[in-house]
Amino acid sequence: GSSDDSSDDGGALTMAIVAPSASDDLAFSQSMVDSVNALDREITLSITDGTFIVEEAAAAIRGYAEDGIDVVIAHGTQFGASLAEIAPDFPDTTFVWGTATDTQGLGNVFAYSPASDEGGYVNGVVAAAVSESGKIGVVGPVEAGDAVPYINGFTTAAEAGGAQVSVTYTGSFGDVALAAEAAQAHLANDADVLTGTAQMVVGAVGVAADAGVPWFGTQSNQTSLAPDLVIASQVYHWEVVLEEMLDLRDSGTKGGKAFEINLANGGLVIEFNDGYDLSDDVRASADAAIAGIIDGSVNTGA
Amino acid sequence: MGDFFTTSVLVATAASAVRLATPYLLAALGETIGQRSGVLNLGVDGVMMLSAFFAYWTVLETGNMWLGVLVALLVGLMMGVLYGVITVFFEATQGISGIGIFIFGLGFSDLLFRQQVGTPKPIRRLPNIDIPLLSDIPYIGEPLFQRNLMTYAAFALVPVTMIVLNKTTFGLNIRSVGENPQAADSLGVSVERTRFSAIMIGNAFAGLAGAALVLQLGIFQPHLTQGMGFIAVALVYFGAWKPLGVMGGALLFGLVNAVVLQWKALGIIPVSISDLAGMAPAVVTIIALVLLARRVNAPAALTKPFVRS
Amino acid sequence: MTDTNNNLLEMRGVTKRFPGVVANNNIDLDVRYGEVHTLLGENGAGKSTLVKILFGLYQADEGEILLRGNPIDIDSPSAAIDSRVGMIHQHFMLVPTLTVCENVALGVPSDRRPFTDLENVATRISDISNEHGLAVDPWVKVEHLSVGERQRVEIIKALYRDAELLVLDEPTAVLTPKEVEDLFVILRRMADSGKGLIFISHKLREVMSLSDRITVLRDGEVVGETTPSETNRQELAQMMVGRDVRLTPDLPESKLGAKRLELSDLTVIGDNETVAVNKVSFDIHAGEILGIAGVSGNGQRELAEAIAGLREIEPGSSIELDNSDVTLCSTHERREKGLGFIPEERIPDGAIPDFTVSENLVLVNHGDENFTKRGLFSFDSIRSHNVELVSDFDVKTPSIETPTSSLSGGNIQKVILARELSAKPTFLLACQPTRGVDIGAAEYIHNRLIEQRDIGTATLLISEDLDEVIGLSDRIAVMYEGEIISIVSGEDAERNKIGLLMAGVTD
Amino acid sequence: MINKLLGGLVPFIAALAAFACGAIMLVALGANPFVGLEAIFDGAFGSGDRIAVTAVRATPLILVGAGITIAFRTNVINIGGESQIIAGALLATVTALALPDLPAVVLIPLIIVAGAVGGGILGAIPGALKAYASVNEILSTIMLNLMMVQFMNYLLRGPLIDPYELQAGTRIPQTQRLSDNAALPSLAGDTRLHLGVLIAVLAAGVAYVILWRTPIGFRLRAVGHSPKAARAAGINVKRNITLALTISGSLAGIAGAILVFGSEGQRMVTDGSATGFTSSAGFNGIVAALFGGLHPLWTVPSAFLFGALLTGATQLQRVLQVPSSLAVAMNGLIVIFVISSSRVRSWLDKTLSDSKLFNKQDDADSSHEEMSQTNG
Ligand SMILES: Nc1ncnc2c1ncn2[C@@H]1O[C@H](COP(=O)(O)OP(=O)(O)OP(=O)(O)O)[C@@H](O)[C@H]1O
Ligand SMILES: Nc1ncnc2c1ncn2[C@@H]1O[C@H](COP(=O)(O)OP(=O)(O)OP(=O)(O)O)[C@@H](O)[C@H]1O
Ligand SMILES: [Mg+2]
Ligand SMILES: [Mg+2]
Repeated sequence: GSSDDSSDDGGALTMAIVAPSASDDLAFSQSMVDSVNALDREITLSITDGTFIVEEAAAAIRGYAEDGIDVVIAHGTQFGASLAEIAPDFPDTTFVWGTATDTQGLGNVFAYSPASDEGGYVNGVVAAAVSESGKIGVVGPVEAGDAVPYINGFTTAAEAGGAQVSVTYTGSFGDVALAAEAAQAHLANDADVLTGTAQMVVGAVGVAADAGVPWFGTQSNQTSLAPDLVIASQVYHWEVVLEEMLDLRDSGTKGGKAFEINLANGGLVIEFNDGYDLSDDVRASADAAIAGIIDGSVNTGA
Repeated sequence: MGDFFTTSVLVATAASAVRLATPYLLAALGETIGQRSGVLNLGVDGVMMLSAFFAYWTVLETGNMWLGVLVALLVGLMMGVLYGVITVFFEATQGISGIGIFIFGLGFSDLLFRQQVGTPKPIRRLPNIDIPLLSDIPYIGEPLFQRNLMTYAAFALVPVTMIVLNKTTFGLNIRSVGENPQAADSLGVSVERTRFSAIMIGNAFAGLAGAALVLQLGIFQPHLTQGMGFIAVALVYFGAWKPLGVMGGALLFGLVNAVVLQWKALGIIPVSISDLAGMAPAVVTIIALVLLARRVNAPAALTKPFVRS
Repeated sequence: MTDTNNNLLEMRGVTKRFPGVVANNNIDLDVRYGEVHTLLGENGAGKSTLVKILFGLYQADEGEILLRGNPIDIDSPSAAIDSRVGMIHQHFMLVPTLTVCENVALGVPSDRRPFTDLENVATRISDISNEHGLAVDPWVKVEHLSVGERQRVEIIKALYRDAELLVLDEPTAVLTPKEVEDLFVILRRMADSGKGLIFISHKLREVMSLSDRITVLRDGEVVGETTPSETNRQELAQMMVGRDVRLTPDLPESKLGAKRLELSDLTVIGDNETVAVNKVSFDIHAGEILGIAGVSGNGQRELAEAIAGLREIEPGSSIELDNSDVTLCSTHERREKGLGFIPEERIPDGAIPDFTVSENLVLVNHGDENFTKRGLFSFDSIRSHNVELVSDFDVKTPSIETPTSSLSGGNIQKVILARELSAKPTFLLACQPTRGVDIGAAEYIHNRLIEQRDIGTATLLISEDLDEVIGLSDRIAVMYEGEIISIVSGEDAERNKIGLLMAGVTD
Repeated sequence: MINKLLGGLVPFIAALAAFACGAIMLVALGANPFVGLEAIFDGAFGSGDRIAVTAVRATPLILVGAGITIAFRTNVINIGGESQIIAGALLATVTALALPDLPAVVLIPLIIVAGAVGGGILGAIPGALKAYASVNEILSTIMLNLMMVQFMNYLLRGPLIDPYELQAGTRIPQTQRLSDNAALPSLAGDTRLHLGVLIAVLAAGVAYVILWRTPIGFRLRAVGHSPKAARAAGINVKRNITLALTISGSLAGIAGAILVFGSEGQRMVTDGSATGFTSSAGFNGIVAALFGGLHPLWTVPSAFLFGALLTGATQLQRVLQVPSSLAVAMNGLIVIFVISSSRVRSWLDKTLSDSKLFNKQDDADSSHEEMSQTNG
């Protein structure tokens, strides 16, 4: 596709995503691409992915704005500082930035964030219930972004369920080998349920699959990585809040508002894997947790 | 700390060390052969990435792991031809052409992955194969003799490399062109042919390293190696250009990595200093080298293109 | 014997050009079975070029080569080896980290392919050793061998390949007199067994004693052919250089001045952790040349390095320059205190081949005030200084910006000499100052050293050329196993007596 | 004359060949290669702003490259650019955090010096290890690269993290916004062209002067060509080896400072990977230096070329939706082709002059011999 025809009058809305990892990473970046594609509008989309270097992302964001793209999604918390410099230069462009809980006071920036602790909590409830050894391993990338609330929510629920949770941050979003080995380390410590977040967990899922240990996913539906062993994935449906932003934009508001996706507004969905035979009462406790979170009776601890 | 010194955890850590060491060992052994012939190849990381991708893709398409290994080997050989032409026939500066190969491998493997695969799909991982009797030995049986075939191959290649280097005429030629190509040339040893073959073998090993890595992981991602190839080059220096030394270096590096991960999992290393702990493998490697204080000399002709004069 | 059929080798009308020089111009050379044929000529006369063509390292531009009467095309060293031509190069072609066996086996197909067959090789080496008197342990690494032993390995390599024509390019340049003697016995025996030898050397004494025939080259052309019985050293020297040459310098009466160098109890540990220099004490005064005679390997190298500050010395030793203790000083500081140093090896110690002549001329004193202005080089003053030096010291070079590597050995030596003497040293440490240098240049260097002595420099001359030591020294110290076992005055020195002392015979 | 011309063209032909390969890849990806190459060119030079961005991208390459020329000329291989960049950036960042209120005229020189010191330390360590403990510098610099990334991650996630990140719970590994007094001022109006670019070019000039016009550089080069001869001449070889890596590291360290204080966000930020902060400038700088023939001044245009490729690649992805890894692959190909071309050039020189096509006729015979020798 091409985004050259970025004229405002008539035609499709032009949107662009600048994302740190590959757009089909089964994780963070893919969640946004899938969401934009799920929008119920005619959209011309352009993607610049793999821009884990912040300065490179900044150049891409600026480039899209210069090209006259209507909505530029800066899909990475770390792009915020650059966005603060760029957004004021392009008042007619709407920038969408996340994950972030505020817009840095910028009038043409919408912010979005996932309440990833909610899905973490639900996953944790199920994890504690299926664990026999009572030990659960978590493989995290670096202690940042939505990984932290996810892991916190997960830990809260799992520990409430009587399990012992051990968290390893490998120190890298990209090091698949290290993530795999971190999962092995958990297994060596008798963990019999694993979860993890960020794109490097694909390595850890493989280890879980080989060991026959259940896995919980987040960000995207990771069932395809281990069709027999992924119990559930917390999936981000950004389209819920993107739709709202675009409506606001249509009505003349270019930004200035922060959105959250959560279980209540349908932006977060726990997708259970039909291929995994989860007992009905465990499934029921998960549904109870979801309901509790939605009505506010459950505290995820994040 | 007590949790760490239990048999099962120690054994698991040792097993993890051996697993982590496997790709390093393969790549570093190959680099050793190349360097002994006087050719520095800084492009190992690039070759590993390309071969890892092709191995992955082959397995993804055919489901045949050994075909994947074969393809990785061929990719390694092809990169060897490329590198050989550049450094031996075009007499290009080795340091930079190696970096060229690295950058090419980095970009091209990423590009191919995006085009041909995109979303990471898991492939079968190498199964562990127990060696009868040996695998039942307490403590060392599991880490050493319940491993996958690529690991066995890597460690088996250590004595093979030693024999080739030290006991065969080909090895004699390799060592002589690495030390004094003029002398070898004056005796009718073809410096070009010897170096070219050494490069081919070295790159083939790097190809196997890529295959071992990806088949142990069962998944591919852009920049899968995360600089492993460079560490492999460093391990050649650490091992003083000797296969056994290189093996020691790879195991040490793997072990420190494994211990750190294990300690993180056990909470011995708190999350707040998890990054500092990540420095450990490199620190230990340097300290070990300073303490050993070996004054070993590199092959005298290393990095020097041969020009008959 | 003049029958062409007796010629093992004939080179006819061989011409080889390099950019800017004709290294060989229409050269004819023949070598008979069973003779030692010497090539003689100044540095750069084209000797090495000619034999490299024979060994396939260069290709002649014109001319032809006949071996055993048949024209032959030698396009690579392996072709030469196949034609049973062997070569001992000016610089050893050995792999130091390999054993003797491995060095010999290199490039020869093994019977146990793909494995090497070193036991067999060792047996054959022993056979060759016995037959030709070339004692060497096949299992030791070459890096642990002395220079003489390495030479033997080179000869064994050639014999192992069944060489019938053996080329030796300056084989004696790095040998001790004793080693030269041994080598000549071996070479003679080889010639007597019917092989043909081409021998290159600058040392006329050796040439006279070994050769059957002598061909003299000058500027790439043959200027004459003779035999030792028809000529003498003086005449040979003249043929080579084209003018009269003084073979032994005139040494005028010395005027002794103040003490410049004093060594007390100097003890130095060598590379192999043994005592290389043992409690050596002597002093040298201004206007004096002290020569060290000794078979190489008796501590001369370590002595020189210790004095130059390149090697640590043991506690209790001391070195004084001009009455100030320099024991703890770096080389740089010693040089600032008046040390001049001509290292034993031109390359790699004395000069940097990749540097220009100009850069090598200021290698030591590039930081001098008159060469820099506010921290930056002032190239004008450097250039004028160097132009002067090049003309003073008669360095043959196209320009001072020429890379030093393209100069002949003798001229590189002159560059080093010019550099070291221009700093006006009060004490000069001269190691092997004329090694590998032709007799014309050697004469020049000797005169320079004497000139320096006469203006008050104290000189320590370390040389393996006994003629040089005897001819130049006011006093001669004989070094044996790390100790100075005798110091005799230059006038009393007798070649034979010093030869005995060098062998450790003191009575 | 014609030989010279042809010879000089060879690197360009090599670069063109690499671009041709890039075009083939574009076709394979189903994109129009001409549009693609145009996008690269447009992205790199399309407007004043873009040229400025290209120059900014080239800046760390110039600095690292200039340092590489010094190290390589001393015959030490510095693969530690990455760690030196990081160290320089960290020390400069800490300086700006500690003294935010100093006026720009004081603070900017100070952060540059801090960068130089930080990088210098990371150069001095492998230098001293090589000189005094015989630890090979390839090994130590590679290991230091690994270590510094982790150390940076530790600092940016712990002691140096923006307090706001902790408060908000987002925990991006980044510092707070650094003092505006330390921001590198723009050189040309609104463009990104900032003082750092000028500093880099000046630094390349200084490297040139050091190497070729001063006794310091003379000694470094002497040590590089022949440590033995240098030692005998009284030059302290160990100290000079350490010095070479220190200078080289300092220049990389300055690049680190410039990466922080010339950035859009005016803060130090990473993603936790090795290249997240440096953009691999520690490696690409080596390429730029060698591409420039290890001459500090030629490093400048050479770095600019690679900078252009990097900026152009971003545009390529935007316009054609082709992964930017294509540009990375092309980058590698350019290095490979150009590095191989010097041999081709000398071969060309030789065959052309031997064949005397442009000289006298009567020597034609001998030329055939020579040609076949060169080939064989
Ligand atoms: N490879 C080369 N390239 C250019 N010129 C060369 C080359 N080899 C030799 N020459 C030149 O050819 C001439 C003859 O050199 P050659 O080495 O044959 O002299 P030589 O007689 O062996 O001198 P010496 O006694 O110093 O060893 C010299 O002028 C030398 O500079
Ligand atoms: N060959 C030289 N020519 C001119 N100046 C030099 C030379 N070598 C060193 N210098 C200068 O002299 C100073 C001291 O140099 P150098 O380190 O070589 O000697 P040193 O200090 O005595 O050594 P050491 O510390 O080993 O005792 C240096 O700052 C350098 O600038
Ligand atoms: Mg010669
Ligand atoms: Mg001192």
